[in-house]
Amino acid sequence: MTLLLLLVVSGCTGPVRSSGVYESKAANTARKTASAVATAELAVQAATHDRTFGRTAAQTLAETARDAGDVQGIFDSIQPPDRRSDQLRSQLDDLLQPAVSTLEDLRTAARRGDVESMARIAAPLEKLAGELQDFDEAHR
Amino acid sequence: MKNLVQVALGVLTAIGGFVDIGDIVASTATGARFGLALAWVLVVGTTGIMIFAEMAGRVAAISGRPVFDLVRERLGAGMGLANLLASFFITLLTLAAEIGGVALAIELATSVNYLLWVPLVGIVVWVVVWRLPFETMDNTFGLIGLALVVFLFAIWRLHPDWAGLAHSALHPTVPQGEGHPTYWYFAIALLGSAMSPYEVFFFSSGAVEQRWTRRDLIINRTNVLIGFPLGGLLALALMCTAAIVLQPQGVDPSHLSQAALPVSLAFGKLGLALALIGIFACTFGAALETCLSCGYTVAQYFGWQWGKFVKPAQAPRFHVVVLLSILAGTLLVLTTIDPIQLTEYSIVLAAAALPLTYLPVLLVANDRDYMGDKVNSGASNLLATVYLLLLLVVSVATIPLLVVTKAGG
Amino acid sequence: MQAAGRVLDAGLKLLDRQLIDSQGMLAGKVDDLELTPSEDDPKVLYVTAILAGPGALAGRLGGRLGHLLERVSNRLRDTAEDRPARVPFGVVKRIGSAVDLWVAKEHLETDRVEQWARQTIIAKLPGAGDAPQ
Amino acid sequence: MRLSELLGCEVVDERGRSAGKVHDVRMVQDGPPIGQFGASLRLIGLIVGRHAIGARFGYDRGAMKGPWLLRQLAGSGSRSGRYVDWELVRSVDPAGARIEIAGSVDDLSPPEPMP
Repeated sequence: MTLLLLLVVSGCTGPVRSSGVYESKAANTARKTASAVATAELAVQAATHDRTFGRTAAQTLAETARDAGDVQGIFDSIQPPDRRSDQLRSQLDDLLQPAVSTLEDLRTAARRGDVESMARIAAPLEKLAGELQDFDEAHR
Repeated sequence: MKNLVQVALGVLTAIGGFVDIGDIVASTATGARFGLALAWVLVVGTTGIMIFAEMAGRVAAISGRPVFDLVRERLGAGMGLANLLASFFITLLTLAAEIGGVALAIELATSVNYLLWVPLVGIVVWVVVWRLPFETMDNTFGLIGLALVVFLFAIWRLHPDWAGLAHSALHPTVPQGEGHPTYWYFAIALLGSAMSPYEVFFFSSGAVEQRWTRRDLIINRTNVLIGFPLGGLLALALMCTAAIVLQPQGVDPSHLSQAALPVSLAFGKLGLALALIGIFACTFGAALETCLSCGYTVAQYFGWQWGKFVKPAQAPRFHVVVLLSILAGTLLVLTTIDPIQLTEYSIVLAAAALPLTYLPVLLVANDRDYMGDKVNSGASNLLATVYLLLLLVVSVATIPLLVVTKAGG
Repeated sequence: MQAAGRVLDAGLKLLDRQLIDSQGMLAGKVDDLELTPSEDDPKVLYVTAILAGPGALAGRLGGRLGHLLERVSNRLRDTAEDRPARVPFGVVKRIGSAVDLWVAKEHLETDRVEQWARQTIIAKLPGAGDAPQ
Repeated sequence: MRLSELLGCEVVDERGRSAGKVHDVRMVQDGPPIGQFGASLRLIGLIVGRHAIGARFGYDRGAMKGPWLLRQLAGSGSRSGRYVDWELVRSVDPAGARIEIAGSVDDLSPPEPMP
């Protein structure tokens, strides 16, 4: 019985029929990606002000990169049911792609302990986070 | 009068011992998502565990009977066994979550994958339980766990909008864009994290382990009346720092690293070190409490000799159950199930199962044959009954909410 | 010795009560009672023993939980007989909120599984015999 | 015979009317001496009635203080119990979980509460 429950609760992704459901999944994806981006910003802020340990920053940034990658993977696996959803998908992908690649670059820099370049790499994150949050609010 | 050191030690241990991985995850997630709109649940939960633990401690001190011995006597063998299976499963789930929590804390300090630490954590937990005397074990990790007080100081250091915080706490409203079911699901998770049943199994068995008598009721009362609220304050501090730093940024925490961010921003490396040590000590201490509670519940139901106050050879089946529980908990984490997700399920199921063990303790605390003049006072009976009804409502609402909100997803 | 002529409800006062041996050690629970007819009048039943251990409990619970316990206890028990372990009622000293016994539990049949667990697992671990600090 | 085989048996009178299930068994200590215990316990009667949560919770004894709500919920169950003297029992069929007694269900009175 509990196994059945865990399956239901884990929100397995099946085909999506209505564009409404697709839209809410897109909003949810944006929200989760924004959360990972915001976490990365805080971690970089701590690292550049020497307020965290190198290993802790590396671990935090590794997690944000993995989270953003997973969320994008799940979203891309959902077939958009109609033309309007196609448009939504490409609009969101324009945000997800740079976010994921920036977080991956940050992870690499953090693992090397290269704090200086982390600040530079993280520069676009603030704008991205804002756009992702706007997307989430617009389509929730 | 028990000497002051004993009383003080009990209080400090109760503070450190109150917080575990469930409190850390629930308080941080709630603070980041709802600000302080659910702070009132921490007050309700802390009061609830105070009532439950005080009764269980008093019953154990006066009648020498720990919780699961009473569960079988008052509910009968059949209901008692069903109760045992449910409570044991949930305590085992919590044990696995605590072992996972310890490994995550080490991973956060070393950036080495937590799965590598899990077997080591399991072994060290067993060695500590097997070798260290009860009081040394309980006090050590409870005291180190006080390092979490850094979260309390971080609130001041982060210069929050005090008025805003107070308003959000005193006028709880569901934030725009959040569903009511999700709000109530988080409320139940928070209540389950504050009122963890294993803490009562451990607290009442600990009273027998330490051979409490009438004279120790003072310690029972101070531990509960001073230690638990301050423990609840630590959980509130975790919620506040998340509300101050994580909520405005839209961070929805699902890792320990996010919970530690506010402290490292406030106090830098020293603060982060204290937070990591505190998290490690609390989750490790809770792992000890949960694996022992697995042993206590089973041994007390079947009537086997149990406890660390006797030689291990004199309580073999108790120690076999503790050993197997640690093994099972460790293997469960090694299945790579996310420890944070595991924690969320353990605290929600704990909330649902609370009435099962709360009821028998309430009954015996009213029985003059067992308690003599130390039965519940009229006032405590009224409050205890209100909580029984609350817990029944919670246990009915838990599973539906779990499904509707996809575990708060 | 108990006050002769005393009346008690066995289900409430005996069943599921903790057995405590002469050394104060916990020796299992009263899982069931053995009733034996008297020789001269088979209708009259006397309590002749306490039945303790998963075997006895399994019989009493029945249903899924009972069978689960039955399988566990049969595998654990190392003797051939399938009847549950007995504590002769003669060793009962006092019936209070728990049941005190005149003898140490090592002398009772119900201690077999405890000894098995001690020898095969616990005794092999370092420090098993050390006194509690 | 085991005590558990009596518990839960349906008690039926001469006309087949049921008095409910056995949920406890009354004993008196006046049998032949047994070991160091003294006189052995002799079975003298059955406590029969709807499932008595009250008795198990302890509410049929005077020693329970409260809480009020639980006393009300549990209290009602226990008073409806009936006492069947062992002399009335005609036959005991543990396998069929059925006990037949002489006389009628209506003649049975509630058990006196134990100290």
